[in-house]
Amino acid sequence: MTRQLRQSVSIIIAGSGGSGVMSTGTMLLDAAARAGWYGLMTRSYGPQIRGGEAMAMIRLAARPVECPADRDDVLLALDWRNIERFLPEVALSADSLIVSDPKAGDVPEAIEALNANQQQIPMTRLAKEIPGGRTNMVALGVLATLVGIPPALMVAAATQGLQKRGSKAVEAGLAGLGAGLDAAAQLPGLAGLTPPVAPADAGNERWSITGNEAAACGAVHGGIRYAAGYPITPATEILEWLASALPRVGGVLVQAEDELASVTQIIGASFGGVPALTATSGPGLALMTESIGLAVAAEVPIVVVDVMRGGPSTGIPTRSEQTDLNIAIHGLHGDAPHLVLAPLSVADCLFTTQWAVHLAESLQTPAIVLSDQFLGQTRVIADRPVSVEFKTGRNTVSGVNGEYNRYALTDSSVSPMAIPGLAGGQYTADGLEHSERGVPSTSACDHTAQLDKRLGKLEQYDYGDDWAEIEGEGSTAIVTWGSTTGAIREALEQSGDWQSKIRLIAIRLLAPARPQHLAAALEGVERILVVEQSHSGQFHEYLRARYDLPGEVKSFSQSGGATLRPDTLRDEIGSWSR
Amino acid sequence: MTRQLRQSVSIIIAGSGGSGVMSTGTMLLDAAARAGWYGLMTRSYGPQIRGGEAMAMIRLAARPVECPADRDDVLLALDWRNIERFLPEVALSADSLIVSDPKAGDVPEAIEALNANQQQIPMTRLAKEIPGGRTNMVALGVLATLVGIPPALMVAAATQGLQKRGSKAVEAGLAGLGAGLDAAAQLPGLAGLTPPVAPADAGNERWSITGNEAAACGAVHGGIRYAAGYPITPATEILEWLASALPRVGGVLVQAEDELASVTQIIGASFGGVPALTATSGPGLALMTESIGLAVAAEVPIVVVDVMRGGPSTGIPTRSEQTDLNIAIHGLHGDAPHLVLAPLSVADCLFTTQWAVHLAESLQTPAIVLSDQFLGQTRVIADRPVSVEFKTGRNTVSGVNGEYNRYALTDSSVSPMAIPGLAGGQYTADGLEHSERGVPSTSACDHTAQLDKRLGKLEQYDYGDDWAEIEGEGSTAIVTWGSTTGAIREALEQSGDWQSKIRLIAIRLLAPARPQHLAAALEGVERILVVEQSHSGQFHEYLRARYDLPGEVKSFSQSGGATLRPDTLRDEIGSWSR
Amino acid sequence: MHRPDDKGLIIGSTDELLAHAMAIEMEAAERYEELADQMEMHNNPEVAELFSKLAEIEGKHIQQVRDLGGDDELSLKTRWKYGWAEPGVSEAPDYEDVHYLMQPYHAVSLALRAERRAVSFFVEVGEQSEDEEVVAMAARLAQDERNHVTLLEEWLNILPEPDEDWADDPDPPAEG
Amino acid sequence: MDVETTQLAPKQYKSGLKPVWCPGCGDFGVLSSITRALSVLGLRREEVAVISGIGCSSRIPAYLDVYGFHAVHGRALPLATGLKIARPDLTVLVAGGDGDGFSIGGNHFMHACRRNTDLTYIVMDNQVYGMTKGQASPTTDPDWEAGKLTPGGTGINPFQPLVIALASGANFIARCSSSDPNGTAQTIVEAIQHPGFSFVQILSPCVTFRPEQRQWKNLVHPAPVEPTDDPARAARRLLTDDAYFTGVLYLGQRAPNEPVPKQSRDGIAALEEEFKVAST
Amino acid sequence: MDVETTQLAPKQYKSGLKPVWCPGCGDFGVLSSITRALSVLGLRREEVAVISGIGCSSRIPAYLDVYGFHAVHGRALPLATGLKIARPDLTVLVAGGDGDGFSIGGNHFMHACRRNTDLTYIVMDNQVYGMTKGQASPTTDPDWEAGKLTPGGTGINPFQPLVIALASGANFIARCSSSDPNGTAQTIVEAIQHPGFSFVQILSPCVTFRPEQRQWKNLVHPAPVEPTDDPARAARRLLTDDAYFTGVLYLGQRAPNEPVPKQSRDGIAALEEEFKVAST
Ligand SMILES: Cc1ncc(C[n+]2csc(CCOP(=O)(O)OP(=O)(O)O)c2C)c(N)n1
Ligand SMILES: Cc1ncc(C[n+]2csc(CCOP(=O)(O)OP(=O)(O)O)c2C)c(N)n1
Ligand code: SF4
Ligand code: SF4
Ligand SMILES: [Mg+2]
Ligand SMILES: [Mg+2]
Repeated sequence: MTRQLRQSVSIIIAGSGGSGVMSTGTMLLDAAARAGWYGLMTRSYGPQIRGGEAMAMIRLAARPVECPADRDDVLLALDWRNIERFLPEVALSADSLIVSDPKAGDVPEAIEALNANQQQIPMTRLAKEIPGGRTNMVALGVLATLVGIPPALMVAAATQGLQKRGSKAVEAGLAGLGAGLDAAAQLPGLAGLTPPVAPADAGNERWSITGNEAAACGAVHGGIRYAAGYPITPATEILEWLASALPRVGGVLVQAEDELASVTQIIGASFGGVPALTATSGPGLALMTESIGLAVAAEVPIVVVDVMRGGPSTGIPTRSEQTDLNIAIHGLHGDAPHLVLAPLSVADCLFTTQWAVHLAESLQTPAIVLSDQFLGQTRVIADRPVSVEFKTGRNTVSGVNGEYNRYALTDSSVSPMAIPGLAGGQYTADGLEHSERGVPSTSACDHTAQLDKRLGKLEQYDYGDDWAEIEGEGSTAIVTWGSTTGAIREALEQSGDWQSKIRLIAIRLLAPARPQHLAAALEGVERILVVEQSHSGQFHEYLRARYDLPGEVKSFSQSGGATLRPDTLRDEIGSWSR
Repeated sequence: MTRQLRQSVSIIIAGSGGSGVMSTGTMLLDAAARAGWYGLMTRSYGPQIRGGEAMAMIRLAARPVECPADRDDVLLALDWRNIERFLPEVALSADSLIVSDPKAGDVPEAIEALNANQQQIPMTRLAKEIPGGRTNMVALGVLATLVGIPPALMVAAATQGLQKRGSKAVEAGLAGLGAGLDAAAQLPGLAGLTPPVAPADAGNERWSITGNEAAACGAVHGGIRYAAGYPITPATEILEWLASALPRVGGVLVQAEDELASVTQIIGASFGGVPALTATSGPGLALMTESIGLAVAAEVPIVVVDVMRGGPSTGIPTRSEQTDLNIAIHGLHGDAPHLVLAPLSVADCLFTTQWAVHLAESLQTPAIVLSDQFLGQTRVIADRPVSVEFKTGRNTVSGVNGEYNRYALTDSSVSPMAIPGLAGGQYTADGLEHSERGVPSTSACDHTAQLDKRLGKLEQYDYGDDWAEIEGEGSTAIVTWGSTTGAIREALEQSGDWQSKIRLIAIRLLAPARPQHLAAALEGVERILVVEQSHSGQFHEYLRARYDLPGEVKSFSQSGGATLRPDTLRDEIGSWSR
Repeated sequence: MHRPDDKGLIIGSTDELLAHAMAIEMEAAERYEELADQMEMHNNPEVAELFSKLAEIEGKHIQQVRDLGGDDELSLKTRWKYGWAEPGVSEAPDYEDVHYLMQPYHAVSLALRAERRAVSFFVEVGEQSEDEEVVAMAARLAQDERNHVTLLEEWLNILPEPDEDWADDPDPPAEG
Repeated sequence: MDVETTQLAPKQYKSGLKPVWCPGCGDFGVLSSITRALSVLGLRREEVAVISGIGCSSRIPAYLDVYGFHAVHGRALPLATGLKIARPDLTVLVAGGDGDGFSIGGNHFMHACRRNTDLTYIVMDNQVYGMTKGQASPTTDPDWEAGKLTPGGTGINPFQPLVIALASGANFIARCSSSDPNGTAQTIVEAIQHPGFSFVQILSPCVTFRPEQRQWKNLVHPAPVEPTDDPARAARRLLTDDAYFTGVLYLGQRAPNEPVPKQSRDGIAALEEEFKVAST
Repeated sequence: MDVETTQLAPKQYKSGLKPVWCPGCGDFGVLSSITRALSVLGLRREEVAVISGIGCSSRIPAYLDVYGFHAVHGRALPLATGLKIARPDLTVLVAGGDGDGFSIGGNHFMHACRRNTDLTYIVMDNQVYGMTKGQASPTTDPDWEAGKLTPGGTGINPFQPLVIALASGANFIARCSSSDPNGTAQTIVEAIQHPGFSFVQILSPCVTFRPEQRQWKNLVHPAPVEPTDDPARAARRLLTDDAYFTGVLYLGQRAPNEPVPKQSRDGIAALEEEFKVAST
């Protein structure tokens, strides 16, 4: 089998509940990771809680990838049940390879219509021939061969993947895998993957991690030792990871009765000197805004991670969307300046969350981290994510002589904080407007002074270069934020000289706005494409409100549902008439 | 006593709890109203619930007034206790008249420093001479004389004001009043008020009403028959008025356990076909946003009146501020288009609330009405407020043949609504994304279609001319919203030819934005002053985000605490170098 | 019942009795100070001043009892055990009995009532005790309290009686 | 009560939409009980409304061919309260899960019991958050270790729904099991008929995250005694409850709170009188 | 307990800020009780935190010279829970009103009782919303007609704080009267000393909006019996309660929920192991 090699391969595994779609995908990803490849895996489900149709999308590549590919190369169907549900989400074409089982029945019309290369492998029959054999393990073997994963690594990954099911399952699984590896020989040559640039063991550590895990890990790096939360899709995994991780480092997670309680619990913990965090999604964030405002007014650092999903209201809990930007920035009543940050890739969830903790602690204010379902639930194989040692942190008082003014006006507008236990530091944190001493006040003077202070500390702070990631140059700029960054980056990388013609500005620090920094980054730019995943163009509006955007400005915004792929962006830019 | 007459007189009455500051002010206002004058009264209190220092500011005029005057003409102090607390709020000058009681002790330094005309009247002594006499009634007599209120009308107003305290109190009160009327003779001639242009009985009805009462009354006019609420300053009076008014017109108000419950109660009532409303302030609005989003997604009309106060968090509950604009427009998670309106004067609270009900019902979406503490709690004597008969209302289904699609895509994007009880109209209202039929859907197609629909119905609607009030012409425009309109209007009226040089655009319909309408209104404008009462310039940012503002744009924003007076605006405009 | 040591009013020694006496005076002194603060905050300087004066007087009484041999430490312990709600014990006016519009007349009446309670307390102690020293000391303390009563009665006599509607506030409460 | 034959069959109260629930889920039984109860009561579909929050169980309105509202998590009760007070002519049912009703919605539960509006509240209690994949709920036992946010168990007292309902003033309190759709239907009929706020806890297994609950059907047993109208007696019973007895526990006598909008007596003009400046 | 004299006097726990409360308000007595209790316990000011929501009563932290948090309406309990779990070394008191605690905060009340964190919760119950000028609260009698949002009375069952506390699992339940600052102080001392969640309802008159409550001091009387640790017995007592008896009603034996952060066992590196791709 001679084959042409390719940089990236994208595989769809589909099937109904119980067919093992996800575990097949996971083992494939793991094997590829062991081989030194990068990759990612996303999942999609039907509406059923159990037994519904499911789809895993695995993309493997020789270099890091952060979004789905333009096109999906392979569809392996374990069965055809409700496959039409997923078709709007996938990008199959005449160039794709469709692998199915003759037992699954007729290939659906929509698939036939692709005119793609269709191959059938009797996976179920092959599995049946093995005691305890499972169709999905045969499928895994087929895919491993297609991709070009060294069989030994595939075996190792499968062994580990099946371990918790017992030795019998491992045995049967490996037999099925073997059958699949063999059966794949019948397939026409598919272009396998180029060998990885640097294998995993070459000293540069690789991680297999989801954005939710990365955010949780970043939180711990940032110093979070108290978490409270109420489960909600797609944020729950952050809480789950912290629930078992925190006790191992001297912390704790408390499951609260609702989001009103989780956010106030963390305010209490942080008031007590323990950095604290909660994670939620849109509906939960909506319930938290009153108390986030309390943290603004009382100047208590907290971090709220919002893993966004389709809105409004309950919306589409399992789909990604960037539409909580408005509520995150503007959702508090009164003038309530605070921090809003967004990770720019799955792995970046770690750094951005860690930085958010650092900034919240340093500035004694709430930080909202806007992740989304795509970032949160996508598993990537990536280089070990960056995490930074910050030297400073919360400015606390170590001793008090005389009167202690909790809300003292200082040069940095940050007032040193007394932590309960410190003699002489007693004060009352208050959401009522107050004097420097912390005494309730209705005076316009105190009001203005404290409003200035709370805004000033955010405006004056030196955020360094991390406020955005800026790449490329040229007179066209693409300005984006959060998870759409990955697809844009890839679109630019893949398009000849675009990197020298087009700059990418991906904003990590959304609030406070950094107009001067953006102005500098836009130096020489004549036209701007604003890219986001929303229906109303929230980001575009926010940019208009807070920044001066030179030249021609175009907004590309698309509501959630399907994930942005690089070619959509390429088309968009390509079609922008000069 | 010869006196020069003036268009408007502004009187401050101050004193500590029990001295009768507020009732004095109220009777004075009432008497002036009977005489055919216009006027307004605002109140300010110390932090104590009872027995604290209090101040009433009464402004009387021969034409309608909607804001405090540039300067306060008279300060009548029943005592001097904690008077300093109020000085930042008042505008006394060397031209003011200070009336006090020798028994109250030394005139405070800050008052002395004014170099104003100081007069002492032994009000307490005069009162003591009357059995059951009260100082404040003597003071009332003094003020009536100063202003030039016909004694008979003053007596009538006082009689009514004292009625509920019994006939003895009336008798003593009138005696005190008489003593005051006489004692005022000793005072130097203060310029009294010009006689009213048209007296109250000339057929044009006058009302004495607060903005909160007007909003409640407008709600009933709009068709509200169900209200639910949880008390909060400064919105409670809306609920209180409705609690006793609604049952008289076949409706009901239910006191809920919290704001989460009040907003969902009204969603339930409205789903049942009964137009429904709640009223709250910032902290309560923050708790309501999740469910307001539900009303957006499920397309249930509701009205939420937010009487804004100083923020963030608990902030300054008794002071006015325009800082819930952000949360009102952007505070819902996901893309959740809805209506936001703001009354432009105390009396306009009636029309704007009524219109809000009409729009919410017509468009099957939530409407947030942004009133504020100044509008809500200021009592005005005004011409009978406008209220309009709207011919249309909620588009309901009267009979169903075959399948009923609750969320059908229609030309107007408004789908006729089945009200429970209608056979064949059964459907499930849902906050999950759904198909036209109302069935939960994760399809990107349905999502986009419903997002388009929910936005489209708001964008397509013809709001007519009420979206803003536009006055004057010229190349300078002042753009504002809500309660700051009054002071600007007066600033323009009083300044010679400004009305021909400067246009005022006061926006009543804040969301959806009407960019084309504003563009038309700004035709020929070269510079724009954006005026609002906030620290961060929320309105200015919103305008930037959603509108194209031609020419030079300047933002005048001042946080809550002191009410905007016309001269501040005049100075601001005057100082804008050409 | 929060009677001292749950023993009713049977007091075994003069030390103990003095401790009670001091505890009672301490309670009263502190209460008057607090009430004075309240009145000051609520713009009633006249009554504030009067309460301050009463606090001062109670302070002097504490000293007098101390001079008789009262022990601070013991008094504090004794004081802690009191349930002041019990009728007939406290010499301090109740929190509920003040009003922001109250007049000196009311303040003195309140104090008078409290002092009379103290008199009857010591009388009762004397009646119930079998220890002669205690009986004698109780009599002496009762006499002291009677003197206070007399003094207050004199004050009251010269103060004008308030009008019927003294508590009338024509204005509504403020809000927060 | 007797079943009239002119009325709709239980099936006719179903919308035809197929439930997303896991096969084996107790909620299927509850759905069937509700349709039976509606049928027995002979209610017209358009005069019934079923209100829910969010959760597996809260999906139920969509499966019924009556008016429904699938609201937000935890707020079904106040929404239903608004509907019922505004539209006293409707039969309003509220249905949802233990997380929805007792965790995020706990306050509304207490206050709905107090308020005693004529609603029937059905909680499908599976002692877990099904929809979010298996976290502990308020009714979860303290030592259940599989909850992903509470490794090692919650360690805290389970919420006692019937006790709280009683303490808060619910007017009708019952426990049922989804394994007995007919018995449950009968109880729902009584709950709907009883005036005021009726609370029905239904043990409804989550076979996916609490597979051990499949055993519930072997544990439940009818209450050994008749319903009482004495709160003290009811309290005593509940405190010796083994958590598995089913049946009606308490039948209160309080009149429902019905601030029924009266026929309009005044026009709006009458309301406006108070604003008019007296012309003297 | 015995009073040691080396400790701070009650007054030394006051901040010196003058309360905004109306003279006559019961909250003055409560403030004084808290300072006495802290003094008797000999607690250092810096090791005490008092957390409140919003309301007249919730203003109390500012009047104390301890750490305080005047939070938002209804959320004092979860805030205090976070503080106490994060900082088990502190003595954490929660204080507020009946509206704050039982209306908007009712859910947290139930769940705090269940969770049994070692907090002492003091509710100054005046059966009214004082701060917002006199609306009915959950504990208001149904026939109180002066409530401005409920003309004609609420018509609904008052909320029974002690019953709900018991039903939800509070570990210490008591009622006091602000008219007896010393007795109340003694109860607060016991409440603080008792492990787990302690609930103290204090009848604290609102002289401005409920002037009739000045009479409470003549109505309250000590409970005729000793505290019990049997919930059933406590429940029976409460159901025959005249609402005016004071004293400790219930002393539970449940161990407090203390997910005390353990000493760090692992470094972060150990947590990261799971992410590393196996190098085969
Ligand atoms: C405000 C909010 N928080 C959290 C969620 C996520 N959520 C959806 S259902 C659910 C719990 C469901 O549990 P339960 O009510 O017991 O229903 P079940 O699925 O067990 O039937 C949660 C936490 C949400 N939708 N909204
Ligand atoms: C979210 C929110 N809703 C409403 C209010 C208004 N509010 C302030 S205090 C209060 C009630 C106070 O009653 P209670 O807790 O009994 O305290 P009291 O004043 O009687 O001591 C209310 C409704 C608020 N501050 N925040
Ligand atoms: S997850 Fe549990 S509750 Fe949800 S449908 Fe499945 S079995 Fe039922
Ligand atoms: S209004 Fe009532 S609760 Fe508030 S301070 Fe006054 S008396 Fe106390
Ligand atoms: Mg459940
Ligand atoms: Mg209260």
